[in-house]
Amino acid sequence: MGILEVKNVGKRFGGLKALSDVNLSVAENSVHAIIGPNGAGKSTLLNCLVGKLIPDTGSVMFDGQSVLGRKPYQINQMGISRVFQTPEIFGDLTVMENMMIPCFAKRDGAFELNPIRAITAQKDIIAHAESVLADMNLLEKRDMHSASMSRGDKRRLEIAMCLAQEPRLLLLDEPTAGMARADTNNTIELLKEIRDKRNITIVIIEHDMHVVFSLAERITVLAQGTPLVEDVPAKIKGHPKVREAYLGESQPA
Amino acid sequence: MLGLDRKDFILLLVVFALVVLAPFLLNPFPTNSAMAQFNAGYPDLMQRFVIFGIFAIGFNLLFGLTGYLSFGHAAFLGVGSYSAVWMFKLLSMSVVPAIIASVIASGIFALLIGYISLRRTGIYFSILTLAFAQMSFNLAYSVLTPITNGETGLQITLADPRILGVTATESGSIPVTNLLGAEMRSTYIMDVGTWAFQFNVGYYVCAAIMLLAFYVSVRIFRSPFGLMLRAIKANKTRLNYTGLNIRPYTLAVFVISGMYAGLAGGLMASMDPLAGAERMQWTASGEVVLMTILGGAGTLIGPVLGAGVIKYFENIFSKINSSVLESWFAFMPENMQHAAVYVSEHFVGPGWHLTLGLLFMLVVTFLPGGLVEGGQRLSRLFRRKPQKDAARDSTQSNPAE
Amino acid sequence: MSNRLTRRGVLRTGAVAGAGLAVPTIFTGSSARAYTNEPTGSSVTLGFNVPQTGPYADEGADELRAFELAVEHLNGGGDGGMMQTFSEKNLKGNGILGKEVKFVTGDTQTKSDAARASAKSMIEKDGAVMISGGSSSGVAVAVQGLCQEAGVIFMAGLTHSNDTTGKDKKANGFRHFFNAYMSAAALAPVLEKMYGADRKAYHLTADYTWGWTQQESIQAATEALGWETVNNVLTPLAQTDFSSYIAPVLNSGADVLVLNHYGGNMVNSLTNAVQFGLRDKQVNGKNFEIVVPLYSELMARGAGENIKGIPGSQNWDWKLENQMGDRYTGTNAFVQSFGEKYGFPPSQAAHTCYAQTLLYADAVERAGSFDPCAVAEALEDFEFDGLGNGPTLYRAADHQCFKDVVVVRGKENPENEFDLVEIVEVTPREQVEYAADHPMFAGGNLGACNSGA
Amino acid sequence: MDAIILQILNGLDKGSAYALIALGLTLIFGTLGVVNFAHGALFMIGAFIAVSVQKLLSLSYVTLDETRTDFLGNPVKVETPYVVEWFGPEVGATIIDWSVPIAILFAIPIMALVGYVMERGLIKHFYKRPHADQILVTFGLAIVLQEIIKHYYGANPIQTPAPDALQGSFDFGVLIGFDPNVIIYPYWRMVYFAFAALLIGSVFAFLQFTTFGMVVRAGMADRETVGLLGINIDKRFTFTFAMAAVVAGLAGVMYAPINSPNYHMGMDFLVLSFVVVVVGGMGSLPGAVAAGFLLGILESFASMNEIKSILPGIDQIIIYLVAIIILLARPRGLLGRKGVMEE
Repeated sequence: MGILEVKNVGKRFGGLKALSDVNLSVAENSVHAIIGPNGAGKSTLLNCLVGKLIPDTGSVMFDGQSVLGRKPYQINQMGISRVFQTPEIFGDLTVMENMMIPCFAKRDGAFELNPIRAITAQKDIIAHAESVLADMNLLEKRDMHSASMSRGDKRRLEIAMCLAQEPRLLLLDEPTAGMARADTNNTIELLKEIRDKRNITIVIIEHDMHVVFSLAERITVLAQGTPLVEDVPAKIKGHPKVREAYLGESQPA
Repeated sequence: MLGLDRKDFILLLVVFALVVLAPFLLNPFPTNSAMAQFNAGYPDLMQRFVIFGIFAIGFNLLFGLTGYLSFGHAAFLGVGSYSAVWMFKLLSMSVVPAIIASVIASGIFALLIGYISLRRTGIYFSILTLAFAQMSFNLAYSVLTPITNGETGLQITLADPRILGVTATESGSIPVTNLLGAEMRSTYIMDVGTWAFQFNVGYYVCAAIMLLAFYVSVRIFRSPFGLMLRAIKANKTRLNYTGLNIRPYTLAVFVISGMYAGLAGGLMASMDPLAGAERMQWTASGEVVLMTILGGAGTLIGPVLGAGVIKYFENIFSKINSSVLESWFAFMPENMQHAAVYVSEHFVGPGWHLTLGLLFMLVVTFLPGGLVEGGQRLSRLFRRKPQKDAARDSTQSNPAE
Repeated sequence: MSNRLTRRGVLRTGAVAGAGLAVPTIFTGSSARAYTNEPTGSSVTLGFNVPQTGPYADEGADELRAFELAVEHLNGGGDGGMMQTFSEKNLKGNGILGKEVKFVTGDTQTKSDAARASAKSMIEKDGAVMISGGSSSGVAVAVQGLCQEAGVIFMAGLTHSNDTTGKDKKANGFRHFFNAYMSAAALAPVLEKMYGADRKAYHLTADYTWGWTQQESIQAATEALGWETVNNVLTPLAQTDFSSYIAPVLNSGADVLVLNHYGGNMVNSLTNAVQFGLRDKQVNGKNFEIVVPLYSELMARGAGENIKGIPGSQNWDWKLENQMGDRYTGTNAFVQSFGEKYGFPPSQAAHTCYAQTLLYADAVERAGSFDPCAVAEALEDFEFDGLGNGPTLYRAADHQCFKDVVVVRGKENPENEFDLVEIVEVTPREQVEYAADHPMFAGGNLGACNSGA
Repeated sequence: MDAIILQILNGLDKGSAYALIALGLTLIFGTLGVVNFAHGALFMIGAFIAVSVQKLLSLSYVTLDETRTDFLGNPVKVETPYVVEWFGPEVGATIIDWSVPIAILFAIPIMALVGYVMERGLIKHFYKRPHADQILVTFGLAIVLQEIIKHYYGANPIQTPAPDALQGSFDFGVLIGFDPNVIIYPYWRMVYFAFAALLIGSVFAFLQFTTFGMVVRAGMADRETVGLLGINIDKRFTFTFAMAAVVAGLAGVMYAPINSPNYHMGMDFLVLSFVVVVVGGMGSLPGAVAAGFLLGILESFASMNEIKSILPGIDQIIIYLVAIIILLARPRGLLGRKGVMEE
């Protein structure tokens, strides 16, 4: 029984069948990648996991509980964090402020009405945020305006924000999209470190085979809304069905 | 100190000093001088400065922090005023129940309107709040006249019950608003040479409440709650996926902000027990938007500055008439005097709107951060001079908060 | 150091010349004054509070001209205007009680709040001992209440609602202008003469206090003639296009349309009614007619040709003395000095403001003091003449002036933009008088005079 | 039945004015991304172009008539318009009579110029600024424009009549089988409706069938992409703004005979036209037009006695009430798209 169990999920947009009969089981503390050509339904599936979309059929269970019908913030409170394709951070705020928000969300829940307690008095939150920043090599930038950071640092910050919540499942949506090779490699190293150091399950949606094969323990190939194969990376490489699905995309970028 | 860091505490002290010394600071010119026209240190205007300061501080909590632009905030001010006057009519002339009632009533009203309006964001939210406020105004002016006394405004009369107070004084007049017996309108006038400084009980009551309101607003800015509000403005998507529920935050701050407006309305009625429907009109809502942006939205002190500037124009510039101008330019030869009067006439008296319009355009064009940015630039200018050769001063100023 | 906390409005507690800053001993309660803003120097300050921005700005400007003229005359400048024809001869052109008259101005914005703020600044900052002006009843009632509290005299400008001297009357407030009841009482007999006693009236009424009292008054007066009231429709104040209110009128069986509107509302509703061709129609075998109970000459210009032949009432008209004779003496003197100074004849708003200023000044002279209570006493039941309206009474019971009312109608061939109305008749004072406890004015209480002491 | 037809007619007319102002407003929103609080002022300037042209055409020279005296005893001044002098009494009078339609010819270039100057001189600096700043600066501009008009024309309304031939009203009811006087409708209002329909039609045709219009529509759909196309977007923005100004101005010119223009008429329409735009959906041209007519007609219905007697004061709030209901039922207005002006 995996920590994330997706059963028979289907989703239609009007006449278009975006997902049908998707079954997926992600084992705890593993790295699971979902790959597939453009339009295969990867993002739709992800959105079904985080509550942005509600599937028409099937079920999504996280740690034995259904996520369906819950709002994104509720699903996050269950222990699922998400990293976006383009880093979504609080651009107007400093790095430290960015970090504190998930920390508060983790400690105080979805809403806490106490408008006048001081941030500066929240020593545990500050300490925790700083330790995660240190882990991510961002500590020296703690007072920087986050919008003015480089893209790689923004990505790092976003991941740091997710990790600060100590999620049980981290969802990454094409974390290296649009990155230069060097940045991509840095990100791979970062994710490897996270994988190795923390007790965390990672589901990664990726286009870039290099990233996938460096990180994943299991890979699901999605095509036209349905899982084609699921296996360990070594077997996925050179699998005829996968080649078929990627035909014409000899250089998946 | 008081749970604030050093910078904020200094700011609070500065505001405290300004507010306490306002009767001196706003009356820099001797009573009989030609410049006395520019004196603003009389009770009514000083009260207005701090009351509209409270209104703008509250508005800024909503708009400056979350970015939700409410175009109907005057409705809460109006509800606060009406509640306060009704307290004066029914209970007693003490300002305490009036102010409490105004805050509670406007809070409830804000809860209702906020609950519905906050289902939408952006300009759709603005129009919803505008629509509610305009409905309130139109109804208060006409159909609801039994409650609001329509066009003439709700006033206290000699026929009011005032069950905890007196209906009329011994001399047959309407009693006046007071706090524990101290009348809001009592004023000391201190004559110093040719200066006259006025110390008004009502002003100091308002000032004390304004300082408290300001202090609470600083605390909100510096709290996790305030951080969440700024996060709402910065990135709603990220906030959603960070396990935070946006709606209760926005609703909470909307209600707090509405209560600030109601407090301002209650204080207005306490200083001058009359509540007119036009307090709720969209132009009044627009005014607080302009105050906040003019001063600097999202900054702590900006809204108070903006409120002061707009009220100053409204009350001082509008009173400068051609005969005043003639006396100013009396030193000039006659032709020049006429020309000077003719030109300046367009900007004062009946033309004060024009000056205000030009000010809006100039400030927003050249000082995108409002007056606060102007102040920062000035202080940077002064600060840099003495240490020209010193090691490069950090030009990166902290946001004025 | 006697540190007395006064229970008054604005009172000077001390005058210690050259005292150092922030020395508490300056709080000496020695020379407390007898009443609010008692003038101690060689001059006295009056406050003129008129709309300078907003839709009534032109009316406000005309009121301000009249105030300036009155001050000039009081200080001995110009030709003296109505001071020469005034039945009282206390004003000598040496100011008031020998003190030079100075004035301050403010902008009411036609909003009660702004008007009160402006009046307060005149009282608190400029030391005004009397406030006058205003161009709407809401503002007048609000400022009157303020003056009562502060202990200064309020000489109302243009305010026509019954409430100003009815439900909301105040001991410190005085109104020279006529009111809705008087309009209706004056208009009714003339309407009967013009249109007969068998008419069906349709009312469009501005949906706020003034509109209601106006409608109530005119309905009562016309029904007493035998007219039938078909319908009364309330229109929102903010309405600019009245087409949807006017369109159903013709089909209602009514043959008279009464527009209980003022200012911009009046201009628009009248323009719309004429657009719909109401005046070209025949209903019940009679010509369809339109009535505008309260006329404003300044606003009438905005309606232009549409105003031709439409009857209404005015407090005063600048042609009164020429056309109706010596009874209205003062009119020409005022028109002459106003016209010389500004180049055009004054409006009724200007006239009432000028008259109020002179009346105040004269009352102070007679009382021998600026003390509001003394002035009020001098004004109460004061009979005078020569201010352009004929013999006039300031009634003590409600501080309302009683005088003849002018019934006018839009002129067919105006010679210029100041000659838009012609006088139809003058309804004598007796016909427009009413008891002070008339139901339309009931519910108020003058209260006691307040001098701020 | 007759009452309903009557109120639909009235509503169409009010709707025309709302739709014309809202059209320009939403065009500016959609393409330039600017919240233009000075749009009401453009409408007002249009109306005052009608006033000015009327004054210009009746510009007169003055002769003194010694036989009569005015109220001060001076000789009466007799004014004779130059056009009467030049073209003779009849032609001259006709020219003055038709001054409002003639004003249209003046309004197009003047409004285009006003729009050009406004956009180049002020608005373009605010494309990237927050909406709050745009509101403040355009509101300031609206006040300034309004005060300038007040300075020259005063605060009172100024009557600007329609040509004699188009005054009076038409008995519409007789045409469709009702009694006389049941459904009457002024000629000028019919002209206004027709004019509005024509103007709206031309704007749509222009956007639909020209390359320029295509770019503008593309810009409304996705501003950033159009910017990337490398098309000289600046020039097109200026033109769009000028076009919106002309539409508002023409709406104002033709509105002058319906209600005498005054300097604050722009502010009176501003809030309503914003409500119209938002109810229609931000940046949606058909939405603005549909909402304009819808609100106009509902407003007319609400003023009916039958309805007012059930719900007193409903005519005071109907527009706002409808706006609230529509926005709650359809989050982005009638025809709005997701993501426009939601931040």
